[in-house]
Amino acid sequence: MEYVVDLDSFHGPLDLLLYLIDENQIDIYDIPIAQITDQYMEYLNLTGDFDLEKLGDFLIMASYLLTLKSQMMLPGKQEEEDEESDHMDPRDELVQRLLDYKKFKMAAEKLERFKNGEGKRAFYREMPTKISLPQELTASADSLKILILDLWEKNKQKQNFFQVPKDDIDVGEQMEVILKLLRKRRDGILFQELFHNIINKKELSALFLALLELMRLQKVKAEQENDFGIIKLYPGRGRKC
Amino acid sequence: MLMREEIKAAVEAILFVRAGRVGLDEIIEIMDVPLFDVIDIMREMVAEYQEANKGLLIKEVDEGYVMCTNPDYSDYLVKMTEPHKQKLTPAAMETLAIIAYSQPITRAEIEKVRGVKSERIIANLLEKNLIAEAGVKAVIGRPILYETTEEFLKVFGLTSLKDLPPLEEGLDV
Amino acid sequence: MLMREEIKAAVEAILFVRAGRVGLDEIIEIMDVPLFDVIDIMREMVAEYQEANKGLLIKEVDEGYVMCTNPDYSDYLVKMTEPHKQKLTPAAMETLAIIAYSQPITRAEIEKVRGVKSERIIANLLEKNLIAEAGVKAVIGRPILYETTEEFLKVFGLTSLKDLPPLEEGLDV
Repeated sequence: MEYVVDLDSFHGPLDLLLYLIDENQIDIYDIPIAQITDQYMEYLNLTGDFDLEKLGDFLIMASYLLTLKSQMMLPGKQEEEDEESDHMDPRDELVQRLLDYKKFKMAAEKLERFKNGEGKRAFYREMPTKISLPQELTASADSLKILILDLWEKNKQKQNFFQVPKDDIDVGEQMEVILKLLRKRRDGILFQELFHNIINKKELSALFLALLELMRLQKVKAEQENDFGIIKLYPGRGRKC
Repeated sequence: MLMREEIKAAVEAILFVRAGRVGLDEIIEIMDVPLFDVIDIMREMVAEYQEANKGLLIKEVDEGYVMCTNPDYSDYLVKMTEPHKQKLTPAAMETLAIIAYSQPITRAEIEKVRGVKSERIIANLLEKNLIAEAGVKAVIGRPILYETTEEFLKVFGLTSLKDLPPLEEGLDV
Repeated sequence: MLMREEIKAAVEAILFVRAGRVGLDEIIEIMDVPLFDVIDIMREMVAEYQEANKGLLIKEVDEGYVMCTNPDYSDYLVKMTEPHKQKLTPAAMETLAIIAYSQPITRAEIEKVRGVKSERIIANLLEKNLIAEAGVKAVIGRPILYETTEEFLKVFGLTSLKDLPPLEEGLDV
């Protein structure tokens, strides 16, 4: 392939797949999985510097395609297809996802045109300034008291339980937190400093994993002068982030 | 007691000044007219504007009303204003489209359609006030639901969600 | 060629969206109609609005036009533009309660009591000027401390922090 691959221009793996299908003028209901998988993998291999977190989404799709490919190559599939049974083509799910995705992608393009004033659209009044409507907050001091007492009561009851974080904590996100901090403090930070705001174990482990990953990528350098001494973290010389 | 035409005129002035949604409750409070009368008067007024085929329309939105231009004249307004002050990336547009057509919807559901993590884009749309949280879904984990806002309608020149272009199945790949 | 009524409707839409003066020259350019016609049409339109005694008026100003509200209904508009009472969200109230009773306090400490991330809420309270930064805490990381503001006292109708309802009596409940 002679083109330069820019994975960033695709919004996700489904977008890339749609592109490949379009490029090869393939019938979406009869995708030659082997061919598409090969091309897809080639794209991933050719891609240059790419955001780690985003690449993950593409890799998940890659493994899914490889699974499909191996399923399609299993013997006996051919005969089964002749039977008018409720046999499922292993590609059905992928087709459905592609169709769903395409539907919204086209809607997004239509919306964009609306926004740009192509076709009929309504207009609303321009606000002379954003603060044209004075807003006054209302609240009562008594409610503050009730709230704080409630919270203390809840925390008392909760103390013996583990704290469950509300959201999943993302290693990629934590990596960015660390890099951002190091960009601000180029003369380095203490290892402990990194963890002072942590409120639960899950977050702690995500942050620690993120740190290890950054060290592996040489984006962060850790130095410890003697055994059990303090560990200092510096921005590394790794690839730009 | 106010005359019917006076109430209409006052509401007209109020809608004009607000440049956004005016709640039914606000109209009742400002005008001091019973709810039943207001609903009836507003229904009449919305129809009158529609029929007159003038430059302006009144639309009912979410237990309230908003005044906007008649889409028939959008050609002239495009020449005058810059409607696309809000720059959105294709990925943000895609996410917004999914939310617009499937609201209320959770982050996991959005990510399933897109096939990519969408946390940052959602945070960005929230910040731009194009979407808002709409409670939580009654499933395990109680994930947050998202919906589009009035600002969304304004940016895209829609008078209501019913104006969204119909979704087409993407058959012709 | 555009019909007279169409031109009027389009001008109406233009005046509405602009929320300010629209020059005669602009109208001519946007609508592509001769000056003489525009002047004539606008004169008619100004008169029609006047006679209809509706909520809106069109005024000629300085070789241009503005759309404004009919002064007859200014009483209602005064009522409407009175400060819009806005309530704080439950999450913001909760966070504010913690800060009010434990100030100065760091974000990590607030999050420990609430059990959830509170970054966005704190940013929001800062923006509303209900809390302010109050230096940093002398611990590792030197986290920012927060305290309530004068504005907080005003909103909650307190003359000083000493007026906060005492917590002791509440503990018996």
